[in-house]
Amino acid sequence: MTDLPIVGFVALSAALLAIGVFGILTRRNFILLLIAIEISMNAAILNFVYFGAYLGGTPGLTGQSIAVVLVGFAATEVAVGLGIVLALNRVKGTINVEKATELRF
Amino acid sequence: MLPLISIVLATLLAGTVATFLSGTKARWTALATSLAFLAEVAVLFVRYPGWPGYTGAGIPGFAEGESYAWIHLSWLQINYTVGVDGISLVLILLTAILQVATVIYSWGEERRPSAYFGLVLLTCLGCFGVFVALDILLFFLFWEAVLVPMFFLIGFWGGPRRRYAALKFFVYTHVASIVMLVGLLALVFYSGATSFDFSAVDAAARGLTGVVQAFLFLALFFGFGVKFPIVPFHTWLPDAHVEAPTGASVLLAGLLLKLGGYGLIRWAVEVLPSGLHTDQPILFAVAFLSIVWGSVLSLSQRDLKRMVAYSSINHMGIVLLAIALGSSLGLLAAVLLMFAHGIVSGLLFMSAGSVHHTFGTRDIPNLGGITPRTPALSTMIMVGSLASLGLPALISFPAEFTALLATYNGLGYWVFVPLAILVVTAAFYLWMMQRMLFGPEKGVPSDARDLPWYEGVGMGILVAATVVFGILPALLVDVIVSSPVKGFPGT
Amino acid sequence: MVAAFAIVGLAGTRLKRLEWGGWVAVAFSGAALVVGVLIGAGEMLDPGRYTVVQYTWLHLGPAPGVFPNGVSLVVGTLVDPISALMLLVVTVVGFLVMLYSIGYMHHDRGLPRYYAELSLFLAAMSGLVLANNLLEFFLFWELVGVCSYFLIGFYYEKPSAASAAKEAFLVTRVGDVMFLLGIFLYFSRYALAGPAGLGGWAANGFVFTNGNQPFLASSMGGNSTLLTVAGIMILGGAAGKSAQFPLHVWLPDAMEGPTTVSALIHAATMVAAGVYLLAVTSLFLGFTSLDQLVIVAIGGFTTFFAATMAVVHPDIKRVIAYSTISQLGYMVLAVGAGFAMVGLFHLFTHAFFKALLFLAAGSVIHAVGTQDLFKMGGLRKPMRVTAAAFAIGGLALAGIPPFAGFWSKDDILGSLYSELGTHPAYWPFFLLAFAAVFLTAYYIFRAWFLAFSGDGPRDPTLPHAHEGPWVMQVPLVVLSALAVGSGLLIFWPNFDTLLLNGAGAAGIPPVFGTSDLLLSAASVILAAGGIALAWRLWGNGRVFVLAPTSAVAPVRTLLLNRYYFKVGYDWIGTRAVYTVARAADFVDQFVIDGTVHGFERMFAGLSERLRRIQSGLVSDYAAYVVAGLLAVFVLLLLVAPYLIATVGGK
Amino acid sequence: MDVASFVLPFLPEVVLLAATLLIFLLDVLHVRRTEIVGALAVAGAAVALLLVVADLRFAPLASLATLPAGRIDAVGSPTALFAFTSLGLVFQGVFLIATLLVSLASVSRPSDERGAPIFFGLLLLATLGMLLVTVAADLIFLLLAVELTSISTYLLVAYTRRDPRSLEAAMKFYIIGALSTTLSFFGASLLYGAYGTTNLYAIRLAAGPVGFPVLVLLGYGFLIAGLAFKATLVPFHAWAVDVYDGAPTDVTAFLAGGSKKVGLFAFFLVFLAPILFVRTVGGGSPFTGAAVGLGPVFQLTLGVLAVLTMTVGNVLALLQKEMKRMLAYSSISQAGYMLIGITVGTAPAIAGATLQIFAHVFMKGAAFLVVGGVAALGIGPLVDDYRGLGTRRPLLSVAFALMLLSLAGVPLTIGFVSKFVLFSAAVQAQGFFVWLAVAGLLNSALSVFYYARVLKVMFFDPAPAAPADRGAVVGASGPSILPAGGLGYGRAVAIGLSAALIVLVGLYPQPVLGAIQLAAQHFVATGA
Repeated sequence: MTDLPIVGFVALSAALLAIGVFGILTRRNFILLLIAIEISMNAAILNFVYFGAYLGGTPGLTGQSIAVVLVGFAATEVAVGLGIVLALNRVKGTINVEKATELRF
Repeated sequence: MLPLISIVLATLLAGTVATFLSGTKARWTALATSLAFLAEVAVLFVRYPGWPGYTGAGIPGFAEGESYAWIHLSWLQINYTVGVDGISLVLILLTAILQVATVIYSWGEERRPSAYFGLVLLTCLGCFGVFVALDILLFFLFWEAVLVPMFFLIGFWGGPRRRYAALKFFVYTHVASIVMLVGLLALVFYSGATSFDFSAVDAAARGLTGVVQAFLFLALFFGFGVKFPIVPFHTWLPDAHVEAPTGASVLLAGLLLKLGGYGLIRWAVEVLPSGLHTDQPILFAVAFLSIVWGSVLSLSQRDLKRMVAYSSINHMGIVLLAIALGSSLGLLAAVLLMFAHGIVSGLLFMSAGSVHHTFGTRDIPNLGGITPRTPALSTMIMVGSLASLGLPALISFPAEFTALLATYNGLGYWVFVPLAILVVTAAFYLWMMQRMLFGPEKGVPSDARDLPWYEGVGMGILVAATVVFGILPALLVDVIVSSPVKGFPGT
Repeated sequence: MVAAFAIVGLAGTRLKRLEWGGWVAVAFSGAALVVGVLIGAGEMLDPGRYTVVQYTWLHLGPAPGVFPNGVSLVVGTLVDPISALMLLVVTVVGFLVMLYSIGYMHHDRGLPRYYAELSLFLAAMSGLVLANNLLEFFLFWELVGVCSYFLIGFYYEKPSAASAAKEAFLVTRVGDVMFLLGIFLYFSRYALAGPAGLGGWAANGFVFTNGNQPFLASSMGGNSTLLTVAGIMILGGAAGKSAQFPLHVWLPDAMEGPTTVSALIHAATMVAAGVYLLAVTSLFLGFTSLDQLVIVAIGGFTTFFAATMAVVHPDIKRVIAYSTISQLGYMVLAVGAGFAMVGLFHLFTHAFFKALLFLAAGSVIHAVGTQDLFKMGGLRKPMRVTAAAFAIGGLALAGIPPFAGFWSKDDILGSLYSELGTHPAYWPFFLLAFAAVFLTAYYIFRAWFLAFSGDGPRDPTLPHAHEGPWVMQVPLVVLSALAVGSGLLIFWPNFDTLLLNGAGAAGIPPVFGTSDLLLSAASVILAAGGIALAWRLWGNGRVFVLAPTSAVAPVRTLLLNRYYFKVGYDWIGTRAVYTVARAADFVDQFVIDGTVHGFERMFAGLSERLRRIQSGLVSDYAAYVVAGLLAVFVLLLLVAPYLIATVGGK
Repeated sequence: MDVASFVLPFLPEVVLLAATLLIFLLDVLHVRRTEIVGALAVAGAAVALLLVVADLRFAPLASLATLPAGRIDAVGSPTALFAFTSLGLVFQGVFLIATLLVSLASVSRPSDERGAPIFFGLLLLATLGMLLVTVAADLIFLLLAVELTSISTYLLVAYTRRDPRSLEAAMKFYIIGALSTTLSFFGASLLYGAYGTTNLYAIRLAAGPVGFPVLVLLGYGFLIAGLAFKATLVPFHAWAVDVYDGAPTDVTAFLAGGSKKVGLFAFFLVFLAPILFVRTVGGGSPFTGAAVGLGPVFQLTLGVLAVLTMTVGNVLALLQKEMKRMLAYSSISQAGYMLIGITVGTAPAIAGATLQIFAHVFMKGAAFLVVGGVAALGIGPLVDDYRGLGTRRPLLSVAFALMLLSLAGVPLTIGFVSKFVLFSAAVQAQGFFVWLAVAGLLNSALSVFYYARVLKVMFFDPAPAAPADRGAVVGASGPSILPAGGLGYGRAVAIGLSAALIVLVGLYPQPVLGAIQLAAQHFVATGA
């Protein structure tokens, strides 16, 4: 396992993070933002998987199990996000974050 | 042994609280507290010279010392340590006299008297604390505690631009306090003092190198200097004075400015003598600048109170000069001058306040010939002015004489600068008297009455102090001289 | 004994609230007179006795540097011949003026204030002459100055009086400042550089005496820059008090006060304090030869300079005031030339005849209600006593024998003349002083002729003149007697010894009575010439009118305008100083406060600008997070390692 | 495994969990009265607090040499998920006090029946997360505990579900929070890759990274960014102002007084190790090639963040016209002060920062409670709306003034003591840190401007002509010195308690400071 091309994998997850962050910065639709957050979250999860595999043994298992926990956590997080989306939509009639700038300065 | 200083502090504290709570009876509570305070200070005074065997809990050079653990951490040893020596005792006496006079003078205050008198007492409490504190934190605590009541006194009872003035006062003095605090902390930690006590810091600071001392001294000088105030950090003073109610003005000029002088002596000059030596040129320059600047600006003022305020800058400049000399004669002069200025400026500010109450204006050019209508008030103004310009037999004379002598002793012909400024000082007081008191009557309302009894009594106390200590300055000098001035060669 | 006197004087001030307050003051000053005469007589009969009473007022502790032995300030009295002489002057003139005031001030308001201030003045003046050290001297010096301030401004409703009072205080204050510096210089001189055994001088409080013996200048010896400067400073103080050039401007204006005050303070006593100071200094502390030259120059010049202004003035009191300046110039001249005793002798005689002149003038003013000589005339008929008194005073002033002024003035000129050989630099000032004799005689008799000769007042609206009550006449008579007799004191057998003892022990040339007969004759002739000219121009009701086209007309304008000194000082005092003050005020308000407000605005602007980044748009916030992340990376990976590598750790 | 021995150390957490469950259970049973639910929350928090204090009290804190068995197991272990430290206990106390104050204040608040269980339940749940953070020994566990708090607070902000401002705030909070969470986990994954473990103790004990050295710095960089969100450090702070503003004020009080400290404690746990145990990262400096200690690198970075945070927070607060936003900016600047303690990293500095955090509960948390109460009196949200409050509500105004003065660091207040200890610790550390103290002090001077402005408005400015007091329940006309007038007694008690503590601890800080000091020394001496 130790001969995994770890640098390449980390580069991949870094790219994934960059994509997610780019999405967060550019999207205005709340749902799309949620998706972008999920993408970047997956970059972290992937990292744990790679490193787990790379390290191997007991330390490696830690990473794998963390990855599983994080998948569950990500789901929870998105659920909360969706709840906020729904409430926002009901009150404001839109889920465009550009329309929610009442609080500023 | 009686913990006398704590008893005084407790008296003041109890009195202050009682005053806050006593509604319309506040002036009586305040008066009772003030008189009790004065009596206790008298006891301190009587006991001071040569009270046998008791120099406090191991506080060399101080009497009535008390020390209790306050905050003891592994790296901070902070105590409740108090004590008096000659320097602080004289200033405490000043506090007590001014407090009594101010309370009586303000007898007619109708706007929320309980708060007003409470804040007045609180200010005096803070000043007393500053003068007795021998621990850096305790000192700083009282130092800052003075700001808050003064801020409210100016901001609530003040004149039309009171908010601006209160804010300016607070910000200036607070910024200075912060620099001072950094300086004091650095003093403790760089010297490796074992505790925040004066004695410990004083002893440890001797080990500091000259450069560090000079740097620390500068920081402390700035911190204390703004209170003086030194030019060019003085502009808060005229504004604060002009807007402050009379009582607050009296305390501001009479006591608060003295805190700066006292702090400089106690925590900078005594602790960092070689720092003083290095920074002396800067101090001299600032002192001369303040002396000249304050005096010249007094000339151009139309507002009586503003004029007196600028003259305070001038007088405190002389105090700074005397301190900067770094001789025990200079320190004696500085303390005497502070006492004198406290009493005299108090009198003058009260006069200015009464002028305002009586005539509705303090604008000198708009008034004239008020003497026949208000002889008592005019007399007060005359006594105050003459005392301020250094008439013998009044309190300022021995003080100024000593200061000038000390200046000559230390600086030689440079003494001509403060000497020449004496002429300017005389000029603006005489000009003011000529225009306001003498000449044909002008700007006097038909219903103008002479001083109400309480204002007269309040000023009368100060006049009495001016004369008594002017003729018998030895009462003060002996006390000051009897306390060993720490940190100077040749003493 | 003497201290008690001062207390009596002070206590007197408290009783003045009563209607008969004036009499109380008279009584107290009478008591003072008795004391003064007793002391004076005691010294005369037993010259050379020094009585010292001394208490420590303040002990200031040692001061490293100039005062290593510590500084004590003491108060005490020293009764010696010269202070006894001065005390005599003060008490005699004081008592007479008090008495005179009962009549003269009868109609004025604020009498309690008047008597209180006058009593305080007498007490302070007595303290001044009896002081046994420079500090105490200065203390009373200031006190008499303040009394003078209040008494000049007695009619404070008059703007000119209030202004004159201020001017007097300020101008003398300039002198005081120099005096104080002079004190310091002498202090340090005798604390450090004094011969063995005198190092404790400062510690002893700068007293004039060492034990019961006076410190005398000769025992100090030597010339030094320090001593020269000190002497000049003392001269400055004296010039302020004694209205010497260029600090002379205040004295004529001080005539705004009541005439009694002018007589007592601004003729006989306080203004003489400057001369007394110089005399004391020259005896006890010593002047260098350069100092002496400067003093002679100032005195000689002032003598002539003031006399010229007296020549043209129309105001009776101001003529006498200029005359006072001029006569004080003589005294300064004498002291400067080293003849302190001679100067003091002139002080002594001058006090009486000048007080006499003032009181006589006061009597005139009391009678006719104006001070303008050109409105008066023919007053000798209704006011015989006054006219005679004024004439006696005038003769004394002019230096006609046997009147007092002759003896003392002649002595001055003679003494100076004897020095001319060794000090040729004194020549011009001797000549000026000599010329002033002529002017003096001229102007004082011009005044006499204008007021008293002729048939009647030139201004017919003047009230009918009459002599004052007896309380006013008695002092005139007594002073007239003194104006004649005091000069004769020179023939008192002990008088020589009396004054010699003050000086002789000091090794100062005891020149006294060395008048050259020829010189005396010349000066008397000159004085007589002056009187004759006055008669020619003004006598018998004549009025000499100078043609406006005359060559000397511009000189007259110059003199009437007092050489434009007042204008110049006013310009400095108001225009120049106030311009500087205004400029400073501007700096304060706009530069210093402006800087502070600039900071305030800067922070406010920064706050306003930074506020904009809080756009409310969540994507922006996310962008800040990302930017922050990148910044942290830069800090962690680049900046921090770089700084740590270059600066070398924290 | 003995269940009791596992549960007993977690007694406070268990109590909180039980209370939370009870509240949700009652919700299901339609018992939703504010008083009942609130009382339950108060009771839960109070009992938990008592347990913590009892632990603190009875655990022999005084002795550093012998570590007690039982709850405090300071060394932790390379495999453990939890470590009970005395400093963690102190923080538990701080968090529980915040919760207690907020729930106390909210008990008598007129709130809709539907909202009460959600509010109090979420409050306790968030507190539970906070408590867990303090015992975390594992990075992932730490981050998850932080997330428990975060998610609860997202919902808390939005719990009214109808107020568009609250919802907007929740949206922003959520998006930035989620982004930060992502960054945190990404950083954690890099550290995991570098060290092969996520246990903080193991990382600390490791001789060096097993993987790629640069990963360590990158990983910590991501963690700084992620945790800085919670601690509201500039420039990760922008959400906080809007959220503090938009959230229901009591929630804001909780956010400012409680949950934001979670981020700071996380900083303690994560960053103190590299600072305290100055070790090198292989590979060395890109400039010199020499090995670079991690400690100075972090100290410099955090120092820059601290100064930036203080300054920007203060400068922005200067011109704020809305009370809540001003307090929010002030809150940001206070985080900067606290970060100084972490940057300096000595036991005195940590004690100072801890005291500052402790103090902040009473200053800022309670200040927001006052703002909430004032809003309930019908007074507007602007600073200018507080005109004349000093005359109309003297006691409330004095309490508020005390809090502001304490925030400004005026003596005789707890805020002064904490700053004093903090800055004196920085000065004591000398060198670079003195400048941190100077920056901090200058900033506190700057901050006086806006605090003083509020005081000025409250005490010096005349009250508006038309009484805005219409919402007052008691004493609607004229000055009322009744403390609870219109506020609700719970809030009055909470505010009064805070004000009293501000003064009492300000006067005699020894008991509190002594305990904190021992905890800090303990923390430093044992490495956590």
